[in-house]
Amino acid sequence: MSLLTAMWTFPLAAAAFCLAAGRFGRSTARAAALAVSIVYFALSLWLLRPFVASAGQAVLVVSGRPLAFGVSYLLSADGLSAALIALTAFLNLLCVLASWKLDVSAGYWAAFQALAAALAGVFLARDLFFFYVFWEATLIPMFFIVGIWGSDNRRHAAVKFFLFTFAGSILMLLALIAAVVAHHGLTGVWTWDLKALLGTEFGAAAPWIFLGLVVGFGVKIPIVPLHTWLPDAHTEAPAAGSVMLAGVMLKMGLYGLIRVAFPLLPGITVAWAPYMALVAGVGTVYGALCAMAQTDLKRLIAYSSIAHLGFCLLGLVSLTAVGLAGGSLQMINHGITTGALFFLVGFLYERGHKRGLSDFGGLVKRAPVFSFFFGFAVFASIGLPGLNGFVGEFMCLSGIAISQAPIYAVVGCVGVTLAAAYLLPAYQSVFWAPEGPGSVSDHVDDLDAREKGILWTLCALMLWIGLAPHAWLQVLEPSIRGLVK
Amino acid sequence: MTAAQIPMTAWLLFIAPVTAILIGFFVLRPLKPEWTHWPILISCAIVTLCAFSLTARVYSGRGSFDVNFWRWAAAGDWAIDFGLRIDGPGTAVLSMVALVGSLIHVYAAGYMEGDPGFSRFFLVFHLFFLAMIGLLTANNYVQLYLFWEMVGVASYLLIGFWLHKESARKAALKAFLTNRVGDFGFLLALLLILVNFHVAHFHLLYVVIGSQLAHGQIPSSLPLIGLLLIWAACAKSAQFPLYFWLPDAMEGPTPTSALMHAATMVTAGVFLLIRSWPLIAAVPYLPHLIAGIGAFTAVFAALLAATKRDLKRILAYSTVSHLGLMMLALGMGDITLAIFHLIVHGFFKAALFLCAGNIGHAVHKPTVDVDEVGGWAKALPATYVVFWICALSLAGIWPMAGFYSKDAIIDFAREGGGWIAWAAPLISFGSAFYIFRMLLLTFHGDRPEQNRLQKHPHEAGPMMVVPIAFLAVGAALVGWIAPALSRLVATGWIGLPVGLAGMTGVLNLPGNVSLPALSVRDMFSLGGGMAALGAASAYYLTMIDAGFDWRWRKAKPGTDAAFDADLGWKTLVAAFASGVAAFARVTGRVFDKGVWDGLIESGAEAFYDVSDGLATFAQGRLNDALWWMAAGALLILGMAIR
Amino acid sequence: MNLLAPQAVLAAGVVGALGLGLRRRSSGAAARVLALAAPLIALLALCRLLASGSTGAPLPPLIHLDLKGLYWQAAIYLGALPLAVLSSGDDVETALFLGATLGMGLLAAAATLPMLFVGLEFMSLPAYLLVARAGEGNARGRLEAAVKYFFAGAFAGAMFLLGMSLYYAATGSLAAVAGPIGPEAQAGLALMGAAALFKAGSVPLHWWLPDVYEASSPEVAGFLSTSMKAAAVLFLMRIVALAPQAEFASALPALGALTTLVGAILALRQKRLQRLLAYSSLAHAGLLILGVGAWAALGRGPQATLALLFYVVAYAFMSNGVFLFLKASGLETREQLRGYAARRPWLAAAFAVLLLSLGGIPPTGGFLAKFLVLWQAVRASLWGPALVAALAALASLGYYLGLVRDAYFEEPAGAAPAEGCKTAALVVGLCALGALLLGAAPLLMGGLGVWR
Amino acid sequence: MTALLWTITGALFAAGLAMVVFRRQMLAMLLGVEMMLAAVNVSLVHHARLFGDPGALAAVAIVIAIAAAEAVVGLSLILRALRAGRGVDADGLTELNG
Repeated sequence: MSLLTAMWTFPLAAAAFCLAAGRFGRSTARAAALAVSIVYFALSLWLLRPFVASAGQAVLVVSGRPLAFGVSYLLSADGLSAALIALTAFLNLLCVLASWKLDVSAGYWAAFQALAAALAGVFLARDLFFFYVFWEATLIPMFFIVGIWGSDNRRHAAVKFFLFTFAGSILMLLALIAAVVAHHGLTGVWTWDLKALLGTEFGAAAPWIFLGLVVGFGVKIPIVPLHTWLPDAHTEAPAAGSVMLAGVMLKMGLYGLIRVAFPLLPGITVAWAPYMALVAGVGTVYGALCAMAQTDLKRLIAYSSIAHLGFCLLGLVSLTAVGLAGGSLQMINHGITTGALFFLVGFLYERGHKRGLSDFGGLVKRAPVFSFFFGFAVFASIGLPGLNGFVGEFMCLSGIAISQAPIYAVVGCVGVTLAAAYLLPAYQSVFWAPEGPGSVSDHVDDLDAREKGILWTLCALMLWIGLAPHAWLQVLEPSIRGLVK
Repeated sequence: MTAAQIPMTAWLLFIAPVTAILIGFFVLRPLKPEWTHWPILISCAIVTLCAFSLTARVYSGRGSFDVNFWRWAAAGDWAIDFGLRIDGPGTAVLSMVALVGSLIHVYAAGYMEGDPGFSRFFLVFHLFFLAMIGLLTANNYVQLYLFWEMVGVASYLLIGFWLHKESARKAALKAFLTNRVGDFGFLLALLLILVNFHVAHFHLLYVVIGSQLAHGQIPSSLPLIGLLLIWAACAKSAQFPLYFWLPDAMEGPTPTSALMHAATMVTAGVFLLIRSWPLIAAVPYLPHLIAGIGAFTAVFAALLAATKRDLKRILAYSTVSHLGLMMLALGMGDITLAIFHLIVHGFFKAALFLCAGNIGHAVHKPTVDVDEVGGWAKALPATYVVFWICALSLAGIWPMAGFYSKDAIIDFAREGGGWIAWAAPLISFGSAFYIFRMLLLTFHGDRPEQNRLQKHPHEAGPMMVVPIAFLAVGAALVGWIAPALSRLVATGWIGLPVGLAGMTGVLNLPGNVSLPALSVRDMFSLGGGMAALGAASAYYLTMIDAGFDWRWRKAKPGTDAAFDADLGWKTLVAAFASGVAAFARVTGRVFDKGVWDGLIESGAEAFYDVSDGLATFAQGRLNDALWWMAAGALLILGMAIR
Repeated sequence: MNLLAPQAVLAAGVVGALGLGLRRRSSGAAARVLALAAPLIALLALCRLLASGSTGAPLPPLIHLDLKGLYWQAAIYLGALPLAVLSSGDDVETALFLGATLGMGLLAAAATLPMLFVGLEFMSLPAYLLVARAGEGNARGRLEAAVKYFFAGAFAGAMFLLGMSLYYAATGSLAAVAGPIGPEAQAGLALMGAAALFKAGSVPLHWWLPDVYEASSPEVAGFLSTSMKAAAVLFLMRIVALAPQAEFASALPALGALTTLVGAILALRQKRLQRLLAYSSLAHAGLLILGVGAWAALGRGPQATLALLFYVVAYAFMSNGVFLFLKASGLETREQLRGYAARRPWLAAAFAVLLLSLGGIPPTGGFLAKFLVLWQAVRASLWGPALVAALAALASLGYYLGLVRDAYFEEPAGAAPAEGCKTAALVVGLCALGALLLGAAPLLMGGLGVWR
Repeated sequence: MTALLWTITGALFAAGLAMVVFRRQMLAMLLGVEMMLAAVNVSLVHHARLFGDPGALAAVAIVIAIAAAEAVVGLSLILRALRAGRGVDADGLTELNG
């Protein structure tokens, strides 16, 4: 079995393994989950290795067996795929560590492994049928993660999340089918192979296909106004669930744009890029404004994701090398930064069982280390130069500034300015301000060694990417080179 | 010139602080927090020595360079390299920052002793120091922006250092957000520069723009870039209309106010404009705009400083005013003069702040009102003397350093003509007035209206006296470096060895930038006269008509309130901020949650309503079912034989 | 082997079961064996036939077995197996069950209209009685359902006959014709099509369906919703295929889309599980009808046929599985389902898999089925119906996920329900496994050779 | 002739249909069903003669047989309903709805 196949079959088997281990008790399942996620992370690094070594030039392909219906089992990895899988495996490992003290059944651990499997599949599949299958399959574990292990309003949030994203992806499916049918109409060949479909002249159907794809991917990103599932799902999911959701699953939408929508319909992409830039620009400001109005810490971070993903999209739709590379890097960055923030809010919730801004206060005294890490992540999220967030945002803005629609760079800059206006007051109110009435700060102890370890790794990455992004860009940049207009 | 040829002293500027911070954070903070300052003080010493060594090399004409050594990010044909630029303006300011900064570090070790946040203070303080060094040695806009933001964060953390105080938290937020608004301009300018010129390096930009100017064209984007950079500088250097964060920033510990919000950080805006001078000078009227902003701010802030009572607040407005003077000098095209005043101001203002710190320390309060003190000359003799020297320097009285820098600006402005010529003497008069008012109210006399603190003030220990004594010496004497400074600044700009992408060799700055030599000035001038007049007025209103300050406040509460609100500007800004917040609330809660999400959720609900509606058709009656079947069959029949 | 061997086996089974009734005392074991053995042997025989690849007309002109007929029989017998396994042992019920299955087999093999009618009635008449008889409890409801079913079915039969006579009068043929046909014949086709649509459960001919599926015992409901539906779809295809251009077929996509939407929406508010599943079955019927419409529009090509075949096969697993879950768990209302996952995790997991499959979520057979049908619809440029079907799929997820949510996310409320049938639980598990494997099987099997 | 017979067929079928749809007495409804089936035979027989097609006559026979079987099944169900105390009124059977 090739490495690429192993990238998605291994975690799937790992999920079964965790379930089986669950028969010997909850802690056995937990240990099993840790073991397999470590192995998986190692595997993902092994996958990433050639891309780092050759500065992203290498492409690993499993030239697949043709199956029925024009579908073939076709996997391929380039720098972007490998990096996103590494991010998945990395956050997966941290999620297991972060959930260490939860008293949960084996299903919890299995769900995370299954999620990793589906995500890896999405990032590897080069056959649109398999792409869609993996795409949808990610919903199932996340549905259970939110619905079973989430907080009070989890049931509603889980169903809403599933239905909302399904609504988008079924349109995407119809668009994919339309593309395949159109290709068949021209060539008489049924194929779902993305590479074979590239360059097809879709004619009058092209805008519709593109619209379907953009809506499907856009719900996932999410673009404003298709975003309203996100605050609910992120808020109600357990900490680790929010991390995977924000850290990796949102990236699927952007990845889909880069991998499928843009290459498939280059003409429409160019024609529509300014409108997508408008949507992205609005998203950065709108997400920030909404975040400013929140009183729930987790919800606030959820809205901040909308704003940040707006930057990514701005970069991508600029269709410039710097914008695309920056957008790709920002995908990784957002996974790390928002991952850290969600972990921290999760730790806070674990201790105080509350998430409101006014439920805490004065934590800097009670939990200085906690406060340090939170501040670090907040500044990374704000886009402080020297940390990772700035690199991505700056490159995205540079990209859009030299694109057809430079005006949205101004909008993006407004978004950058607003970022501080929602995160810092929240940070101050939780960590600096004295405790108010009904505060649960008394229950908040400082981070223990395990939690510190999780955050040290994340913060070290933030700093690393912030100061030396070039190495990372070298891995990512060849993947997007073909999209540059 | 290549990266390998960069002298060790330049590297040490970074290595020393980074090492000190790492040791402090990872080793001392957990184990021995009260020792955190030791590695940091050592680092200060190293940095100061290196800074002076570099300055000497640049002065000698051999040491300036501009070299890239680190590819930060690149994609396609877009690339940003980081490097070091050691040149005249940079090293001139750097030496001052290093020296004044180090002295304040020493002072802080005394001032902050026993504070529970001692270790945190020093780490952030030194982080700021590092950022400032980076800012002054950056060779391109992106790098400058990086350190520019870093000083902003350090400033945020230090203004809010006493977290338990609501005013401190608010001030920190205000400072950061205001600077963020300024950074909006910086970021946009940066993007515009990259879009239009494809480089962010100062020197390459100078060359590109210079060659375009040589052909008689002004790049069309240049005015906008210049405006945005000025906007950014207005936020960082606290110029109207974005000055209002600086007085509030005095909520931080006094060493912070001295180092960051008086001597160094706030001058970053001026420094940015110095770095951008070849861009700005190329556009007609932009220098005039800068001069206008500077002159207006200087007069405006001097007026406000005269009405404030909190010691640190008076000094803060004075800082705003003096930054306005630097802008004025710059706007008139004299870079050297701007740098000269920047340096002089760094000395006397840092010393004045630390004096205010000593006064507060004497009564264990972070800030003190002029209401609460009076006649303390005897209790705090050292502070008193230092204050006198620095006050004279600030007021621009011969032979203090302030005389040379400030008077030169005033005279220069007089020569320029226009309304600025009329504003200049006012500044002189105003600054002498407020500083002597402060001096006299604090150290002299005994006024019945004063709400004197019932404590016995005492002089601080040597850690807090020696540094200010050094600073006072500087405030008195640095005026005489003027000729040397002229040469230093000019040396660094012309004949610069560069090692940049696509360009190596020795370069001269393109023309159009005048670097007039500073001359030793006469002791009698209009500025000096006005300053003497201001000091005399202050003497009259505080010593002879002793209760004046209290009387007019009581008599005209409306005017007092207007001054308190900075003549309405603060009210306007607050209204803007709350407007944005209200808009956000409407967007986030009413629209997003209520209207839009509500609409979507009710879309889902609609399915359930339709479900109920359809269910009413299914009553379970057999005849109905058969009727529907007959109708359905007919329908299908109808479709088939259209 | 004779092409009619499966039908012969079933016929023998019917006779045997009736013979068992002649005995004084019956333990039920023999009937059980018969009920299981007959469909199983029929299926095995069919497999051999399929393997040999032979087609033809063993009894011309009445009977003709093409590949479609053979494969459809496989789907039909497969759908009947769960009921065969869970047979009550009553000899009359066994005879009725085998008789209905035989009727479907005959329907699949019929080459002329009278033969089709025979098959139709042969499967329907026992089914009415089966609904009324089989199962425990709620005899009143079953009787009511049977009466409704009967009248509606008889009505449909009459429509078929009227259509047949019209068609015959216009064309002079009781079988398929090659040339173009006039409006009278089109009207006849439309009426026969209406009868088939009734069997399949198309809106607005569907009123019997929820009542019947709700009141019958779960295993019978499963049988009706799978085998009977497969037979009805084939029936509809046969009628469309009578003429080169059947006008009424152009109405099928719209009707199918409407059906799937109505079914999905009506299921949303149901509190009783079996009625909910009945409406869900309606929603799936709609997709099948849409598929037949696409099949007709695409000139009845093999790829569209494959899509429909795969759908009915996958649905045989899914629908039988969920109905039998009710038998296995003894649950009746959604209220009782709350927190069920904690009580019987494995059964609940199987149920969840089946629900996700019904909802069309990859990687399940249900997804592949919906995907193939939608694909054909898009291929036939049926964009409106395809979009409506997508909307209906979304609505239907509302209750499929709602059921998963009830079972997994809610706290158990009230006393534990009575222990259900163990055999049924096993069958549910097998169905779930089947639904899961079918997600990949057609791909791995090269599209059954039809569509590489 | 064809038109006349179609009229008879149509009238009979329509009458049966009306009985099935509008009568609530289940026996009457059953009668209606049988009438519909019988009506079709009229047309079938006529056309079988017209085309000289014995196959159609066989079909008629089949229809008659099946109509009889249907009557048996229907009657037995109605009888059961009667015996179960649910009367012969179709409107009594509305337990299943919604």
